[in-house]
Amino acid sequence: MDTTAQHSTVRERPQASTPRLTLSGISKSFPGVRALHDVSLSLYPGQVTALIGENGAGKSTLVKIMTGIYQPDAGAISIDGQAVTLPSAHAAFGHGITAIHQETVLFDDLSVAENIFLGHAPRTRFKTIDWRTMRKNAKEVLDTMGAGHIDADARLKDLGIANKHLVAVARAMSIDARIVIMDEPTAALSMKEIEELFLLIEFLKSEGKAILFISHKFDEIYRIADRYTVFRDGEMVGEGMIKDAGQSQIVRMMVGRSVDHIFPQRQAAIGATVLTVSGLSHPTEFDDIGFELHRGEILGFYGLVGAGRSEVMQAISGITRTAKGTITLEGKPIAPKSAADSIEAGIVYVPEERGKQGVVIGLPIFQNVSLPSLTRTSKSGILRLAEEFALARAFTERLDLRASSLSQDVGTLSGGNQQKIVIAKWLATAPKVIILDEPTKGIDIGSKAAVHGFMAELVAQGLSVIMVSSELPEILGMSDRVVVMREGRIASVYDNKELDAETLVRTAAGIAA
Amino acid sequence: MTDTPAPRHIPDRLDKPLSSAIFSWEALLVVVAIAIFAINSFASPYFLDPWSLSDLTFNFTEKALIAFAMALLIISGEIDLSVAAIIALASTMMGMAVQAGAGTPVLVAIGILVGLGCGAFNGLLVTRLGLPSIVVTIGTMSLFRGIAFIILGDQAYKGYPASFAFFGQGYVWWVVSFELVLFAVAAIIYWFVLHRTSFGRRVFAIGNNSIAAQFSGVRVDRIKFILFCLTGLMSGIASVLITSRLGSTRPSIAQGYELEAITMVVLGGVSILGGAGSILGVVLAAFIMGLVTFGLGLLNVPGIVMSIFIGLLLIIVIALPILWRRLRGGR
Amino acid sequence: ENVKIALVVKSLGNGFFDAANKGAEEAAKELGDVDIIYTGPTKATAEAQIEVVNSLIAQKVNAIAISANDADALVPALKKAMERGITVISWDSGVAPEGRQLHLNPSDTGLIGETIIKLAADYLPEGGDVAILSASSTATNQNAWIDAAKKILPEKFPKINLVATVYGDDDSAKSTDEAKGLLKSYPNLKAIIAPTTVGVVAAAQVVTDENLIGKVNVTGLALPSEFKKFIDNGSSQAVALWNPIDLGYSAVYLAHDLAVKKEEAKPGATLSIGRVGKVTLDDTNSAAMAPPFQFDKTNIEKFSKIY
Amino acid sequence: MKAFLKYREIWLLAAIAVLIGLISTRFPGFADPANLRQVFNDTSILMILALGQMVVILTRSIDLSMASNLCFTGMVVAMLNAALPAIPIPLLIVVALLVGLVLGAINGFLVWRLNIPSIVVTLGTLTIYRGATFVISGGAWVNADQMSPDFIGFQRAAFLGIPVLSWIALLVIALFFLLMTRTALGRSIYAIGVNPTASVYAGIDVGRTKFVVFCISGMIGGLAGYLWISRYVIASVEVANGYELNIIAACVIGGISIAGGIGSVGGAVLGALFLGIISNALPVINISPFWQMAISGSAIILAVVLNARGERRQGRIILKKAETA
Ligand SMILES: Nc1ncnc2c1ncn2[C@@H]1O[C@H](COP(=O)(O)OP(=O)(O)OP(=O)(O)O)[C@@H](O)[C@H]1O
Ligand SMILES: Nc1ncnc2c1ncn2[C@@H]1O[C@H](COP(=O)(O)OP(=O)(O)OP(=O)(O)O)[C@@H](O)[C@H]1O
Ligand SMILES: [Mg+2]
Ligand SMILES: [Mg+2]
Repeated sequence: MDTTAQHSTVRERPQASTPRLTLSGISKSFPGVRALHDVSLSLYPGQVTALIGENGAGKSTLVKIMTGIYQPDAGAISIDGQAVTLPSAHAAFGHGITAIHQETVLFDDLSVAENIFLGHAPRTRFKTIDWRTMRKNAKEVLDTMGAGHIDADARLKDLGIANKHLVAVARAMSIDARIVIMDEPTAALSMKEIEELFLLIEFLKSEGKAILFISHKFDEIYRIADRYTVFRDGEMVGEGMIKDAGQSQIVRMMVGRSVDHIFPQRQAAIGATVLTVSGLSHPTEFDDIGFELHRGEILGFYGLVGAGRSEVMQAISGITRTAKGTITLEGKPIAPKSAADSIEAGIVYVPEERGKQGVVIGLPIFQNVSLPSLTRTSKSGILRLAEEFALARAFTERLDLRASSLSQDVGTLSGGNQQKIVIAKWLATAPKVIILDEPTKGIDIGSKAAVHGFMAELVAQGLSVIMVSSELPEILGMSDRVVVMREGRIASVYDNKELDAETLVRTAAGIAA
Repeated sequence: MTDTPAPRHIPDRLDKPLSSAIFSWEALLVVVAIAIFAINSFASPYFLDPWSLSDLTFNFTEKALIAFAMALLIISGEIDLSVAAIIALASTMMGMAVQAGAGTPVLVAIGILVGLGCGAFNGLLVTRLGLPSIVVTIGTMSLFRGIAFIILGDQAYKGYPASFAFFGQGYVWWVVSFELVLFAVAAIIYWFVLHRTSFGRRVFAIGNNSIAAQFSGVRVDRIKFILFCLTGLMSGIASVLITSRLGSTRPSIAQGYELEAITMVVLGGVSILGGAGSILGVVLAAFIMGLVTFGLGLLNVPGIVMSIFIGLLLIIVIALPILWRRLRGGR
Repeated sequence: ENVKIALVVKSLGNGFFDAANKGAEEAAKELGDVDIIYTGPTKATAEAQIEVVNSLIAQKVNAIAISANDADALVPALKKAMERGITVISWDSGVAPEGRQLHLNPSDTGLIGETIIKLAADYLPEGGDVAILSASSTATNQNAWIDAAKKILPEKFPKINLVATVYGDDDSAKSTDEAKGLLKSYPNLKAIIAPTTVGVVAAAQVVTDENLIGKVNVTGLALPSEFKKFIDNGSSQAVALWNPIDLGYSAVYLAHDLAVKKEEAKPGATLSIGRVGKVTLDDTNSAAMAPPFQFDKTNIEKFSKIY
Repeated sequence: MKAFLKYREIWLLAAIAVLIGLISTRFPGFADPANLRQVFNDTSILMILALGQMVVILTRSIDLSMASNLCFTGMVVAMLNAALPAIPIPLLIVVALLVGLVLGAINGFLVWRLNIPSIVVTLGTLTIYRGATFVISGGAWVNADQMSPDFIGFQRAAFLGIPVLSWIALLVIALFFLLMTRTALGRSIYAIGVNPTASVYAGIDVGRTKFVVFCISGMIGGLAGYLWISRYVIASVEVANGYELNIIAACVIGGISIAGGIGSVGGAVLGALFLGIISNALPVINISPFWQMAISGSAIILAVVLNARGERRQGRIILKKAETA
């Protein structure tokens, strides 16, 4: 597989009407879960097909089947009309299938060039790795993508998240892929990076690649996709050209009912100051952060990815300890030294990295939910299971969790349903201030509405919410005020009444109006 | 807004098929234990004798005491290879105290406190400096025993008071030794702590995902520190027992106990990767190891051949459920 | 009903003890009504040996003859055996008096101490530096011999200068490191005395490798079959040992006589041991079998075929 | 220069230099090239073993059975040599490699096919292989007298003034260097350690790579088996008992992260040298034998603490000001 091949652009561009890849009758079950049942899907060269479905509908499972990581229980796969089997990820590469998976799947301690070429590095005459050519090719691939600013020799861990995404894409392109799959590539990105990604997708389209695009964001789907396929509960329930379908029609297909996602109308009843942060500083991450949060308020935090919002929130909630400055809760200064301290004080932080920081895979759902509230559900250190179940039931049903039982391991839930667990477990601690970091990252439209509705309800009860989000509509639709951060400092604070998207993006990027 | 349908009800538990209970780890261990017991009774006429069975328990009680604490530590994702060295150091300190004329209560206190101190030292290195425990305890393993060597050199301490002999040699009632009683009590305490308290729950949470546990308000470092202290404490107690049983101290005491304790824990179904395990499993594993070594001992099988059986047992017992699942799953 | 006698050794898989077992079987045949159980632990530790003793108690053997890994640690277990009516003797490496009825030393401790120094001194008429490479620092018998050697040194061998005692833990690699260390630290070293088989082989190999044959003499206690090569190549002039076959033979003989109450172990008693002769018990109920026997170029060929 | 200092190996090298310097103050001859050559030769076996262990640790696994493998294979070749002294040594080395390979493959197979954690598998085979040594030998030793002169002499023969043992070590180092930096397998080994999930997605067969890695450590164990036995001229069940921890300690001191993915051939070699120098020097600088264990224990702890400092992640820096500072 040589990387120069991609320069001979559109080599053979078959009729757009003949699919490049066809899946038919695919079924896949996990112990106790039927993830996919008799689904079919076609991808066409030079076209973007959007795969749409609720959390747990089976999208990622299908991706893993297409990339040879899972084997289907039944069904057939064909590429350019030829039946193929994909017994391993390597085999999928061989057929030109490549994917940007939902989870980060790169190698932090390896160089950019290695990340791009791992598994198919150029060889010398003696079959040893040819580092020179590899670096050269890596540069070329990055250049063609317009990502020439990334140093091919840099360690991946030294890159920002957006650049990491670019590396993932570069890897996909280096394989001379004919089929590119992107599973929620935009979930962790903010506007600017999403725009860059879309340019790339256009580029890939022009190269004649068949693209599968998975996202829960309809604006993106309408912008970039040519076709759509909808899954519900592991079954294919509809497909067609995107221009022929309206959003409500698609949503009805995917949820089985109509969901009109309008942000909840709230009567902002903003009260006294609850939390005051001033002069909060960290040697390398942020400097002189100061703001106030009121009772019944939703305070949005906007910024480009990597602006340092999460770091500030983690300092407020005692997880990062090296902060200078003062935090005052209800008039009393607090200095949390751990998450336990801040939870006790009444501030909870709902982290953004679900898999790493949010859920404890290996423990059942109810134990995950009760974990931060254990002091309440236990009596002098002795567990009371009935209380734990009651707590878990109350909060998971509220968020419309899809699970077969509360004793199920959270690891077997889909990404979006795991996110619901994450929100449920911290809400269950009955806090005064709740900090939500990217609360709806990767969750489907129905659940998103549930989360938003729930947030509105919380503030109506007198809680205060800080919501870190990179999603503009969410920021604009939910916040009372918005703090914009740039490079570790507060750039500006806006009242939502005077706000429009453009101002926010400009402030965040540091471009003068 | 959304037209919200009634939320789906999620049951607390699904009724598990009977087969999954039958093929649980503990059940497998019970079967293995019974099988070995039966084989032993057949193979040797001396096995089914109350005093033999009582002697048998001495083969595992001390190691099992350590194994209980080690089980918690391993469930939390850490490990302690220095336990045997802690025994040596604690025993040496007790020996020094005897030399200085200390009585039995003081000796016991010294043994336990030294164990606790060593455990705390491990715990500090691991939690404060964020070092991997397997590496730290390889180091402290040499350090602790090394200190015992520095103190004792080629000498031995003996002359423990007669009352001190009770802990490792005494019987509470008929053939029931003090060690066995202590083993049973410790098993119950550890079972309760691990499976019935919020502390135990947090240990499981840490083992499965320590970062998420930390974000959820679990004081991860504190709990890990406590677990290292507990392991040190149990090693200290084991040191009292073994010193009393041997009636003397040398720096080479309890050599190789760490691997036997860990084998017991793993055989008991505790995941070496952390996050899963039960005390019942460890108890059963302790009995199995005692039964195997004693049974083979009665047949005068050389010790080294016995260790082949233990090694095979370890791998087979762990492989069986995997193979079984694979056969049933058809893959 | 045969008399069951367990011959418990420090660890199985050691040529010395295998030879002792030969002697034990010989005694059993001679005595007629004896079954020998030859056993020992995985590792040469007291704890492991206690497990072995416990299983022997359960088997209701008539006598235990043990070469102990630790003089004190085994006492409680062996006491328990005696309480249950089992005759207990120690041989080779002893147990404290309260843990056994008698102890059969392979030879007189003082004599062994003297012999290991003499082996070196015989080939150093001018005198000079020597060093001791022992087994583990906790080995009872080795330590006793070394103490005896140190005691006798000033009076009998004034020209011999003992510069160091190091421990190789009966581990080839460690013994090799220590032997090399000795040669480096003491350039004038004339002899290395290793009263342990693993150590003596390691030292002789080091001397061979460093081309010091003729300059440094290796000596100590060694089984002829395992050491012949180094007598042959000259890295060692002579080593000594007692006859392990006789030792095993005697241990079983004594254990049998005590078990069937033919003899009684008390200070001053003289007990007969078949073809080996007679021994007399001292105040601690210990007896020495025979003086160490010396092997050199003249006789190693013959003995290496026997043990 | 700064980039240069980033490498852990440089620091380790400096530490070794300081160590040699310190020893020289108490024992002047220590830093002589002749003596250092000898130290290298004395450490060769540990270096070879550490390299074999390194590839295993890099994949987030561990091989506790290496010393037992060494013992078993050593016994096999010693018995072969005793029975059939005519077998030429190179052939015997091939036998050692093959026997080691089989033992390693057993570990690898259990890890790969049954998905049992490697620490459990090798904890089991640690006792099984040593027990098997007892079974095949009946507990008897093979001693110097039974070994052929070639068997003992091979590694001692000098070539260009350097013993064959050292040459073998150099060859193994070179091979591992090639393996780790120039081959796809080497890169896969790193990748698996850095991120196993991502490796699956990148088309690496994680299970099979682990199998291969255990085969490598097995072969190394086998090779070391012959070298060990012919060096110390006794084959017994007790050979290298407990040595697995020395091997791991060498890797750890050499900066190989027990969490996988981080470490280099140079690190493993230097880590082994560091331990080798300590065990070589302690006897010559007149330190009481009873202090040795505590000293090497402290050295390990110290090395880990220092390594951890180097490894501490430099978080990504958001503030511009701090970046330039
Ligand atoms: N390894 C697994 N073991 C058991 N069940 C699984 C596993 N992986 C996925 N599932 C189940 O399969 C179903 C489909 O999951 P999948 O991850 O494909 O959903 P998804 O459509 O990608 O959802 P999301 O939008 O949340 O990412 C879910 O019910 C999930 O719980
Ligand atoms: N260089 C990087 N390497 C790894 N992860 C990164 C990097 N930069 C950003 N990220 C990840 O991207 C996410 C956002 O980064 P960060 O928390 O620093 O900024 P933020 O302003 O809080 O952004 P967000 O609002 O998206 O959380 C986090 O999950 C963070 O771990
Ligand atoms: Mg998904
Ligand atoms: Mg963030």
